[in-house]
Amino acid sequence: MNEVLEETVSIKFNRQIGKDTWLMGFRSDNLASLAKPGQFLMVHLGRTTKDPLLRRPFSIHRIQDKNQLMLLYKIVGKGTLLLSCLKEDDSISVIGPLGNGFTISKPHEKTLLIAGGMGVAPLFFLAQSLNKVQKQKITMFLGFTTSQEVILINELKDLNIDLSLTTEDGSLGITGIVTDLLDEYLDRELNSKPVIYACGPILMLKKVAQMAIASNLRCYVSLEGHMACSLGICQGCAVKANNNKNKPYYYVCQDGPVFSSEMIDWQVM
Amino acid sequence: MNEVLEETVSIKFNRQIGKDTWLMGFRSDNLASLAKPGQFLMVHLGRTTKDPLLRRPFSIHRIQDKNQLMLLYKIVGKGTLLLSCLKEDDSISVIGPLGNGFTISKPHEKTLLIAGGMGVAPLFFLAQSLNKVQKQKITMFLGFTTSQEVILINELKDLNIDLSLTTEDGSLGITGIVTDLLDEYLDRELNSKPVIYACGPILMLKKVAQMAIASNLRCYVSLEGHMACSLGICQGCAVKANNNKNKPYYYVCQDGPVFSSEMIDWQVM
Amino acid sequence: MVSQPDLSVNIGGLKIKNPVITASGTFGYGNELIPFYDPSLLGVIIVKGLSIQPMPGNPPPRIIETPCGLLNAIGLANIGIETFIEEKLPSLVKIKTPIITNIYGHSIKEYAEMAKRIESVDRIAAIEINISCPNVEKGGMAFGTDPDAAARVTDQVVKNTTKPVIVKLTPNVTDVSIIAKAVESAGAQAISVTNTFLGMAVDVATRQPKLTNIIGGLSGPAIKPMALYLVHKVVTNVKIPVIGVGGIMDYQDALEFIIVGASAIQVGTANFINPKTAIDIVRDLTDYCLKEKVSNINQIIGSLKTNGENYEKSGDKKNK
Amino acid sequence: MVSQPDLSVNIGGLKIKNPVITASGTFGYGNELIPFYDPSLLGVIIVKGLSIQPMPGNPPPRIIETPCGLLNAIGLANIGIETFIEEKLPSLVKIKTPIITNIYGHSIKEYAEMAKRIESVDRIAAIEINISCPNVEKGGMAFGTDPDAAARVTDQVVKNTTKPVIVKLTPNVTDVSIIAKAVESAGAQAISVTNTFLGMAVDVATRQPKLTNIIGGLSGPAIKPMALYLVHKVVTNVKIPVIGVGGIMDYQDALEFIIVGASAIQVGTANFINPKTAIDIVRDLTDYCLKEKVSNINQIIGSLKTNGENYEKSGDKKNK
Ligand SMILES: Cc1cc2nc3c(=O)[nH]c(=O)nc-3n(C[C@H](O)[C@H](O)[C@H](O)COP(=O)(O)OP(=O)(O)OC[C@H]3O[C@@H](n4cnc5c(N)ncnc54)[C@H](O)[C@@H]3O)c2cc1C
Ligand SMILES: Cc1cc2nc3c(=O)[nH]c(=O)nc-3n(C[C@H](O)[C@H](O)[C@H](O)COP(=O)(O)OP(=O)(O)OC[C@H]3O[C@@H](n4cnc5c(N)ncnc54)[C@H](O)[C@@H]3O)c2cc1C
Ligand SMILES: Cc1cc2nc3c(=O)[nH]c(=O)nc-3n(C[C@H](O)[C@H](O)[C@H](O)COP(=O)(O)O)c2cc1C
Ligand SMILES: Cc1cc2nc3c(=O)[nH]c(=O)nc-3n(C[C@H](O)[C@H](O)[C@H](O)COP(=O)(O)O)c2cc1C
Ligand code: FES
Ligand code: FES
Repeated sequence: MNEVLEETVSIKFNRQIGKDTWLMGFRSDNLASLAKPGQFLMVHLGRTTKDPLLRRPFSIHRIQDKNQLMLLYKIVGKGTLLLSCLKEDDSISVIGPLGNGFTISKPHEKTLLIAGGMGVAPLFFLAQSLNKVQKQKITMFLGFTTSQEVILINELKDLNIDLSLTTEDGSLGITGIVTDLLDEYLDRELNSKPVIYACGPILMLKKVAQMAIASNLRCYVSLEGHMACSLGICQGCAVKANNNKNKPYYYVCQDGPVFSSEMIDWQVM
Repeated sequence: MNEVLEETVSIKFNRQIGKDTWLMGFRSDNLASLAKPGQFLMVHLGRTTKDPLLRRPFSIHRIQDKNQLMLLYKIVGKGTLLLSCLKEDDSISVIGPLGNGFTISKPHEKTLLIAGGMGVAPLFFLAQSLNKVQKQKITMFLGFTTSQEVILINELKDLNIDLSLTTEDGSLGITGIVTDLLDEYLDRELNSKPVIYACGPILMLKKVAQMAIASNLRCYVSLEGHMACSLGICQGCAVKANNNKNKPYYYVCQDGPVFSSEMIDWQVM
Repeated sequence: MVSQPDLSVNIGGLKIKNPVITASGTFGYGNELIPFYDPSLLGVIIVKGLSIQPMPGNPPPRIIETPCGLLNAIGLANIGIETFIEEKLPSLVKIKTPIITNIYGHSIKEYAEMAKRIESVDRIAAIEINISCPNVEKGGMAFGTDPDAAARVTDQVVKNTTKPVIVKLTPNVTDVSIIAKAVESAGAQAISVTNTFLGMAVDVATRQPKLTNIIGGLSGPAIKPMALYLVHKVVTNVKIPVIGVGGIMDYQDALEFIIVGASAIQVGTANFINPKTAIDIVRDLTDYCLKEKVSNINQIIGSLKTNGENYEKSGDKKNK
Repeated sequence: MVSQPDLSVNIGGLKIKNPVITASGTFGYGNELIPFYDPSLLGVIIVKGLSIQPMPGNPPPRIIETPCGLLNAIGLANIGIETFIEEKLPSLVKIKTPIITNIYGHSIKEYAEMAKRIESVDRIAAIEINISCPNVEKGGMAFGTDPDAAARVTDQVVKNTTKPVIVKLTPNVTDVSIIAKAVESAGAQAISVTNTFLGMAVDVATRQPKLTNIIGGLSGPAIKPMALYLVHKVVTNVKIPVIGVGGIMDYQDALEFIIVGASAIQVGTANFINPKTAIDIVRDLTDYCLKEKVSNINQIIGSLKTNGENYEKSGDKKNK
């Protein structure tokens, strides 16, 4: 097992950057030095209350200035609402870094990052890291429902990424969903044999994975799961394994959150 | 039943003024115009959480500038801890004004206010009001455990009150408990037949009430009780009545929180 | 203009304009919350549990907060059925909502006597029988935990009234469906699920129970998952309508119970926290139906889907 | 210097250095929390419930958060007793804390077989029998809700082992003391109270149960008042030591159970929220004893005062 810490950190900033979307930063030398792209943290919100009860998982979104970690999150329920109420100097307890993280492609490989909505959170950190090792420009497809949700465009451009954007309502970028871009790309550039990294809604991931499997491409998807412990203890975050007799279920917190696309039984998803 | 409102108010300030003791202010024309000394508000703390579940009762501590209400509170548990985390412009829902409030003495009557610890909260508002009608100077006995807890001395002096202070450890004022002062006072000035108003820990109130009964003095005590509804519905906040066949229990939220000392069965307290 | 959805449901013969009911013991004698809204907007008001004789209740403390829960040992403090009818009921004349009395007896005979007394009172629309109060030492507990006793109480009340009889079950049993079926067979027209769960709390500093009564009944959001499970179990075992109670704080909680198969819901502890809860739920259910294009709330009752199937196929018929 | 208080207690013959135990299913196979502290500091480690054959568990979602509660339908996913003994147990060699296996069988025969298998394993100090798992359709539920079945399981396990046998009860019964007395008579040396409460949750948007298994077991702070009541009821009805479990988050929660009469406590769901909970409780209980001048924790067990009386007079004897 990798090294895991519990640390109380003091929030440096916590600000809204898009529709219901917030960016939070804090410093931690230990976590920053251990963290790999695709790993996540468990954040404890209930210092003064037992509701919400459980910690909430958030991907490590970015590491900056050596020791500043950032979380990118969307308000979807009471935990994330409480998180958005925290202000500079408030402290939170985090556990991490957790999970396996992405397998980094080789320097000569073509890499394609596909993010749906908040899926961009871990892929940003991945892009930061890939940039350091990759010879070819990274390609990224980014999909949102509508222009108000679109975030991080400038920051991603600063990373010198080949970026394409879709919105479902066409209010910004190409009209459609992010997998449309993949369709097109595979028609055009299948021969480049890209390594695909994807994070986003489960149905998007299913589509990406199935396309990758059909095209015989290496593809890593970052999954979510309902987590209690995040340490492989509770067996709550199960996801059905594809044809693995020894292990009918993987656990997202330990075996994942990143899975190679053929590991998962996509039928039941 | 008196008029009762539910209102969401925006906090103007919320600051620590003594050991674990906080003062919070907000504006409400409606509540300020309805409120009487001795009444209280039910404050809802859990906008984003269900724990704490119930509203918490706080006396109306002061009314200033026509429409500014203040609460004075001590951190004793999770609700008051959460309350102290609120900042300017945060909003809370309050219900009130609740309860009967103090019966104001007649202009010529001598009044004696006895506060133990947070008991000073409603007595401050009472002193403000009595000052407007009383011909004689108000006397107030104020007791705390230790000097660090002592608060509001200057504000009370500004009200031109005849003030005596005790601390149990003698770190400020007279060494002892506040009822010692009453003992002495009754020895000295029983003939002035003061009307006594008391608020504080239950054992202090019991002592004050029993002394008042023994000396045949009018005495009003403000009690606490575990409250759920604050509207006479749940029958949770019961307090044993003294010799009342029709009503074995009074309800602090409706029949009180202020009771004339002979109404209560002090034996079971 | 969109037409308003039909929220009316039928509770064992009593047709009510919407499925939102205030739970016994959490809404006083019917008009205490008038400062906050017009109770005429509610589906039903169930008043504080009544006994033949007034009852003083337990010594304080009677209530304690627990994590997301409320532990109470009120001890059925009430003014007695006679005083209620004579002094409280007349003041409810302006409220255009059916009143249901919740009754509690120390013996089967007392239940029967109360039913008889209520029979002559037009203003009372139905009777809810509390066979589940955990706070009173004698009797109460026994009736609700034993199918025969529960059936006998039900039978005696049904025999002494023409009004619909609702039996309110206790959750503190091994198999709630056995009790449910027993009271259904005995003639109950509807079932309320659930009363409070037995609980306790200790003051560590004094090493004394926090409630003078030692044991209390737990209500509030903490019990919602358990109440929902019990409703699920009862609706799949009886044909009469079921009223869901337990931890309902908003319209989404209410919908969970309705989807599982409750024909109506009761709001209890939530009345203490936000006095407008019940009326907010009526408004929000209306909005929900409009948004989801549900013209009649009966379409949602028992619409729980399991493995793509409509689980509670019989949900709809219960309200016809 | 002040001498350290004696926190050791005796659980049915097993003497342990302190009364803090990690609950089955919430501490993995024993060493998962090593990044956070040395498990040797714990009183006992109870490992994940084991069956004869490995079990895959239920399809996800398996866990859902409810107000102050956790609803789980893991479905007893486990690697099986054999793999545990061969692959996991050896890695616990450095941990200086007794290991207890929690066992679950589909039949009485399976329970007996597991007891036999464990008998030969020195490293396992005692057996906790799970007769209460609410998540597995067949068998499990029945044993824990029926006194005869519970007694038969206990009897068969006791007959096949010389190790102390602890029976873990289900709360989903009308009268827990009947089951407790039955397993005591059948030879159980201690009783754990309680396993999870049956519960359910519905996704209003999809109208589907939130758990694929539909029904789950509720744990966490929400259940604490109920668990405490059940412990109270059991300690007043049996003579063997009782282990309190349910919603314990800190040393004050632990003390509530101990004051009521629990000789030890288990930490479950709290391990997920603050992985150091159990060890914090050990530290805080020590500090509490020092502050309150309690030289031996047995002085607190069953020290509940009701009406000025020491309620559980027999509390002390249980640990001698
Ligand atoms: C490994 C991992 C990494 C994640 N990274 C991020 C991130 O970087 N940014 C971000 O915004 N979100 C991320 N999430 C999702 C995030 O954890 C949930 O949005 C959050 O826990 C919701 O908490 P809440 O209290 O606000 O919502 P709740 O009130 O708990 O739930 C609101 C809704 O969200 C659903 N939900 C709750 N928890 C989860 C979950 N774990 N997985 C899927 N659905 C859930 C509920 O079913 C419900 O529909 C991640 C999840 C995982 C498992
Ligand atoms: C009419 C009335 C007026 C009050 N006015 C004030 C005031 O002006 N300033 C102030 O600081 N406090 C006041 N109180 C007390 C205040 O309501 C409690 O301190 C507060 O509710 C505690 O909440 P908590 O969540 O912080 O503590 P909890 O965690 O709920 O409890 C902490 C401790 O306080 C005790 N406690 C909790 N609620 C009450 C209660 N209602 N009565 C007595 N003990 C209780 C608990 O038993 C426990 O020991 C008043 C109480 C009443 C009934
Ligand atoms: C303070 C209080 C008093 C209650 N009194 C009664 C009663 O008199 N009769 C009854 O049948 N139920 C009574 N109940 C139970 C409620 O009607 C309801 O069944 C229970 O509280 C669960 O619902 P809730 O979680 O919404 O509160 C009472 C509950 C509370 C909290
Ligand atoms: C995820 C999870 C898995 C559990 N697995 C088991 C188990 O295998 N065997 C068992 O006897 N109890 C099991 N339990 C029950 C706990 O051991 C404990 O009795 C219960 O959770 C109540 O305690 P708590 O509120 O502290 O969690 C499990 C509980 C949880 C939350
Ligand atoms: S969250 Fe507990 S095993 Fe993954
Ligand atoms: S708090 Fe409900 S009656 Fe007083």
